[in-house]
Amino acid sequence: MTDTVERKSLTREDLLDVYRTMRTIREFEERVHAEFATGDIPGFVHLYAGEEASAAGVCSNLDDRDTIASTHRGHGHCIARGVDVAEMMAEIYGRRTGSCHGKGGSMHIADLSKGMLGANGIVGGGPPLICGTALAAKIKGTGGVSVAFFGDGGSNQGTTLESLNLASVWNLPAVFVAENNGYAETTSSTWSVASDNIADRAAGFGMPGVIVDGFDFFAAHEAAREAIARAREGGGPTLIEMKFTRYFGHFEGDQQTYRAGEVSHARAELDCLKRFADRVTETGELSRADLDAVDAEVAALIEAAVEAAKAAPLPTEADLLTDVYVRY
Amino acid sequence: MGDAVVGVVANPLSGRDIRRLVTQASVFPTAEKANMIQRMLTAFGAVGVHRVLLSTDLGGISAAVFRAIGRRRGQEPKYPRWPEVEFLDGQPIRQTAQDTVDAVRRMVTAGARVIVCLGGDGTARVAASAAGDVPLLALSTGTNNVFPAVREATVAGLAAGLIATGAVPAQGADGVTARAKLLEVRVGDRVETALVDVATSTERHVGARAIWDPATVTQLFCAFAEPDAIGLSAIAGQLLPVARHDPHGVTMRLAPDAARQVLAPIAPGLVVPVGVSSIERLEAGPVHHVDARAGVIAVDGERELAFGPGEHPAVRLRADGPWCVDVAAVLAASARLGLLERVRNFNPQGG
Amino acid sequence: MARNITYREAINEALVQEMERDETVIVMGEDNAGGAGAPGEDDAWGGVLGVTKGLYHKFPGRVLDTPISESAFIGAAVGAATAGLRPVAELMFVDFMGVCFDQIYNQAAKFRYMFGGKAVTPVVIRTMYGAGLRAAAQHSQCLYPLFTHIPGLKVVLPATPYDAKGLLTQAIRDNDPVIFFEHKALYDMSGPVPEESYALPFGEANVVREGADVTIVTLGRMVHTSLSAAAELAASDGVQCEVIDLRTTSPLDADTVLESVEATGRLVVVDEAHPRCSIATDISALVAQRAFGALRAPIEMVTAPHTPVPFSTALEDIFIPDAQRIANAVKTVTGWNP
Amino acid sequence: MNPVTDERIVPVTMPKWGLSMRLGKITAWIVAEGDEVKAGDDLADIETDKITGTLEAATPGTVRRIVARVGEDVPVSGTIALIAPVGVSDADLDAAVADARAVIDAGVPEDADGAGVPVVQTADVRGRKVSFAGAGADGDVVLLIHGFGGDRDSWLFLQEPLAARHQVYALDLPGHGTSSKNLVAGAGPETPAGAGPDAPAGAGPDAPPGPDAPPGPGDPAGLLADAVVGVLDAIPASRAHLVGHSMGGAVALAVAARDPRRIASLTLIAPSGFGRQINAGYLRGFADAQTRRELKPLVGQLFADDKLVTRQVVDDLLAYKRLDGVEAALHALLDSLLGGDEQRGDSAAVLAAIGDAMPVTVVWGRQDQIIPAEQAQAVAGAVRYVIEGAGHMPHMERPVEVQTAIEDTIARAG
Repeated sequence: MTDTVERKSLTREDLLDVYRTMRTIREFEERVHAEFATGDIPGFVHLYAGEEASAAGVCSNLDDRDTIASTHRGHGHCIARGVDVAEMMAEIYGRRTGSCHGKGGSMHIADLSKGMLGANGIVGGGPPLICGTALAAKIKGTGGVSVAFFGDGGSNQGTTLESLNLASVWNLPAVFVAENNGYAETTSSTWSVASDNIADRAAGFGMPGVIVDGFDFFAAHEAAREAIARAREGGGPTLIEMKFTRYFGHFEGDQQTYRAGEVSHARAELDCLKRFADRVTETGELSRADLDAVDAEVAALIEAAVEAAKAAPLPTEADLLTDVYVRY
Repeated sequence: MGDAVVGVVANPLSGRDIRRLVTQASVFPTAEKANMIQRMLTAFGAVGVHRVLLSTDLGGISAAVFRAIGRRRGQEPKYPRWPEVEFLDGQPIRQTAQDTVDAVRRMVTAGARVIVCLGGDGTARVAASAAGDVPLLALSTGTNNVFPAVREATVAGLAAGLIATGAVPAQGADGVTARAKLLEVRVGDRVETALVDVATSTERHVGARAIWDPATVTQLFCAFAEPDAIGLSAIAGQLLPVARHDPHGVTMRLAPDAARQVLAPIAPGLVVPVGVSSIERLEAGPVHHVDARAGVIAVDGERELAFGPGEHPAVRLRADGPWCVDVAAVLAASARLGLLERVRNFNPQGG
Repeated sequence: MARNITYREAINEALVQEMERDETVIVMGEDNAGGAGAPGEDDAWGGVLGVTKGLYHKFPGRVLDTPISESAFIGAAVGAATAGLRPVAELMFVDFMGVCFDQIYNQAAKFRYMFGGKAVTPVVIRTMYGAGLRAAAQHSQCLYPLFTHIPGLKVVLPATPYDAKGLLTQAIRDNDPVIFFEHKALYDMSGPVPEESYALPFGEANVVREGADVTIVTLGRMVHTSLSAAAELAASDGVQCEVIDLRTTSPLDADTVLESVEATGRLVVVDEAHPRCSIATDISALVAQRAFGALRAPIEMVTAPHTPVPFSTALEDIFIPDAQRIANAVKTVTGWNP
Repeated sequence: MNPVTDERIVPVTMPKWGLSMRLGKITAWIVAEGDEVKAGDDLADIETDKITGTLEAATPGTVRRIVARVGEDVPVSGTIALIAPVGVSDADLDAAVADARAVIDAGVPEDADGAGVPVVQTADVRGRKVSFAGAGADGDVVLLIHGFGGDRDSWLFLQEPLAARHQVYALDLPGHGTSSKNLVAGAGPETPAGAGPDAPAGAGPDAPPGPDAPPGPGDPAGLLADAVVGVLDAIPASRAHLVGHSMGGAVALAVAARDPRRIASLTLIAPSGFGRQINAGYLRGFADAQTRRELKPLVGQLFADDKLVTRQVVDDLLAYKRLDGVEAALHALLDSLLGGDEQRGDSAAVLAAIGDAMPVTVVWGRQDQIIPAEQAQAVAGAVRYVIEGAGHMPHMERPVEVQTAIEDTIARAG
């Protein structure tokens, strides 16, 4: 193992940032869940709650040179990449002040200036794109790494499998993060993923594949740290499978009659925020008061985001025709 | 229904941890785990095992065996006889080590006379903790494997079957089963066991579990240390080898800048110099407190227990580890007894 | 200075000049060099019909062979475009869009709009189209209407070597995703092309022949078939056809079409694609809606039939619109007597 | 096939208007069979792929036969009509028509670009490529200098006729035609912005100017004069007659001022710099125009009769304007030509400095909409021709009269 890329350990500030990220995602999603039920939020909304450790664990290893591509369940990745939360909320409400001026919605929040190549309404849409951003980083010599998040459903798409192959053939600085939350819509991954473990497919593409407890921030962070360092050093792509479950349905409104009781078990026993808080307070790295302060800060942030979103103007008819092309 | 019962537990997650990424460790495919069980079923059937209790999993191993049984249904004459297979379902599967514990407990309760365990050191350790006095036959399908044997499953299946049917008595004088040693770690009221080694690490979190950076290891306790081992026990194996059947173990303090350095394969694909500041025999019985104030305890190469100031983890070598089947000894006994000899027209149904 | 080179050479020259001019331009596609990983030459083909020949050695590291994985590498070109490169990806035959269309129409085309104007995706997808090489149903189609339908894409179909170079140059410099259609039967066509770089703007139709009697609107290879028909008609019947090469179907130069029909009062649309939901129907609808008062005869369309492209020489020759069918259509509109 | 034996039959042939012309098409016959014509009478309107022009009668007589039909492509020098006295028999005429038809029907021979077509040459002027083409083997050297946005093809009606008695060269000024487009000081050959890492050291825009550094960015006109001198050196010509149009007239003056002994005569056609007034809207519009729709009405302003502007003329100009570097070059020149909406240069002062070192002629189209013909009065000491029925491009609209002016000027130089 080479050591040309520094594996720095997490400082107190890092841990606070990580907790803030995961708490912000959780609060954001719980709030969207509640607001959706009131009927104020249009369209399809897919919530990330339960999976926070993956977004935070991976993105806490990234910097300005790096790019991620996300999924339809993309709020967590956006927040972990630093996309403005108020603009995200406004976008979900379809407001002109939203990240995409109300033209994208929940499934298309993006901020290329933050290395966030977009949530994506197409399952398996992201992996080919990050092959491209990784290629650009490689050709331009920026040292940037690109990360594709996709789900167990996306893992079965030809686009994803082709991208794993291409990334290996071109030896791209890429990391493929399979977020296996157990269900593609209603369909169990134990049924739909023939290799059962998504990570097992990595061997077929000549890259390492590892399974990580997706509820454990430290496990996710460490695996991502190694994979990203390897990619930065020119070692090529890695496939990481995060195993966990989502706390909400496929989309808001899903009655989830296909599920058993795993959510209450996960919330009670496995929850990433709870585990993280327990761990860092046990080790004394952070105090309960530190965490409470972050909780309060995040609650205020989300409250303000919702209030601002509700009060924000809607796009106008003139906005309908703009930004189709740079120039036409 | 007879009482020649074998339990088979297979860990679907073994062989997939971060060492695939950091040390190019091998991948053990799910399909091969399922194939191993099928080869064992043939061996079990050949020596007259009545019933097999098989753990269920979400990784696809039990599902593959189930499909194989389905394909045979109605076409049995074309295939070698398999025992009846009972799938231990009905319990929630958590995709954690607890699944292995639950399965082994059910096998013991259901009267298994031998338990075959497919996995690595970690799987064997967890299975052993639940097996009580039922002999264990650990087969390697993992990464960092010292404890389980790398054996053809058919041969292992014959050995397990001969024990289960009583054709080779488990407690006979031939040494076909023997007690392994055990390392016990206590941190407050938390207890973990290890079959090979216990290490203290300066890492603060369990994280991705595996240990691959020797600089983080400060203290090492080994139940045995073979010179040809892979993993942390290989460090001791080159300096003060201890056999599985020796009554004692070995303990060391490590420091990267120690004068004494040994080149050791501490993980697959990782041969590194390790500084050893002290090494001594570890006798069974006495309690050793670890030096570090805070850190993580790794058992059999996996970080399991984090501890903080005031917790003072304690390690003890015990002689009363799990009973383990010695495949070579079983089949040697079988040879002496002529158990696999047959006359023509032998009817296996009459056995 | 202008000298005669082929359509293939014109495309190659545009690639060379743009790659020299801008180091962010890269080229990728199946066999674009040819021979990656193989024991022989490593610029063996230069594309399946030799269009990218010679680039590999001229621009080390910027001409990438790809696995046969259109989704992955077309998507990679799109992704790379968002990250500061100007990739020119080759989709060998447009018929293969079926295995990568998502990356084009759901990703590249929509980024800018979906992301509220925050994305720029300067990707060019070069692709071969058209019948005439006995390549049968899955290697001969004219699928540009499908791309033209998608907001966010620009669709370009050069008919001559001059246009090929200038339009490809513009496509590479353009900041929007461009689908660049190359007719495989035109690659050996020769014509005058300046040695210097130049960019032809999109959305400007080319009046390739002026005439007062009938407007023929066409594109791609059919420009030449239409010109043949127009020359024959002028000689035999004295009918003067104005032939308009659309050059780009998105953006569309509606004004040139409408101005011409306003003058001639008669329209024949000639399109090698199938007749339904096509450029032919689109132009017909445009004129019917916006120049109805000028029309002195019903609009005629000359297209391929609503069948897959056949293989046999005997069938493909009648599948492709020819000058005789165009001339007949022109005679129909000139002879119209209400 | 009988050769035409009756020498009284004078064929009217398809003219060759420019080096690249191979075919012409009669768009209208102005005369009919039986009409009497005198020299200079209009015979027919002829369209080439470059321009539409009117063919004038060279000899008087009766138009006995019209050979070429309207709309028909006729090879250059193919017979399109026969002029003959009444005495020539119908049979002889029919035989001549048959011969002529055979030529027309045969079309353009494959090797039409054969001998006699001048080879294009290039001169290297301070690292820039300057293209020029010559015709004619004997006589004085005449160098034709086009104007703003033009190229050597603008002399298509003049170069060959003049070449009958002179060595006639036409160049493409830097920024025009096929010459280098880069007018930026210090840069050698075109080095694109953002050139790749493979660009040779010193060739980039950052390279310091050498001892022979060309004029700075504020003096692109000086660079044009350099190009003319460079072409004279490359021909090589120790003495030459210069013919300059519009901006090219000012360039010719500048060259003459640098070395009056080398320039035998000056013919200035609608030269710039002899007054303040100019059609700045045209100049800016031409430099800015991006589409045919924008360009066509502007180009029409160049001519007294804007119907001369064919689609091909506009397309060729657009093709030129779209070459990399042209837009920048035109704007650089524009800045040197215009101050506000007025002309910046002072050609009268340059001319005064030259004094009477050489004969000077000025030619202007009466209907010039770019630079008013009145400015001809400011060309002190010059012989003046103001041509009716011509705009800013008399050498295209009235080439015969311009040719006469040039020949007279050359003759005055002795």
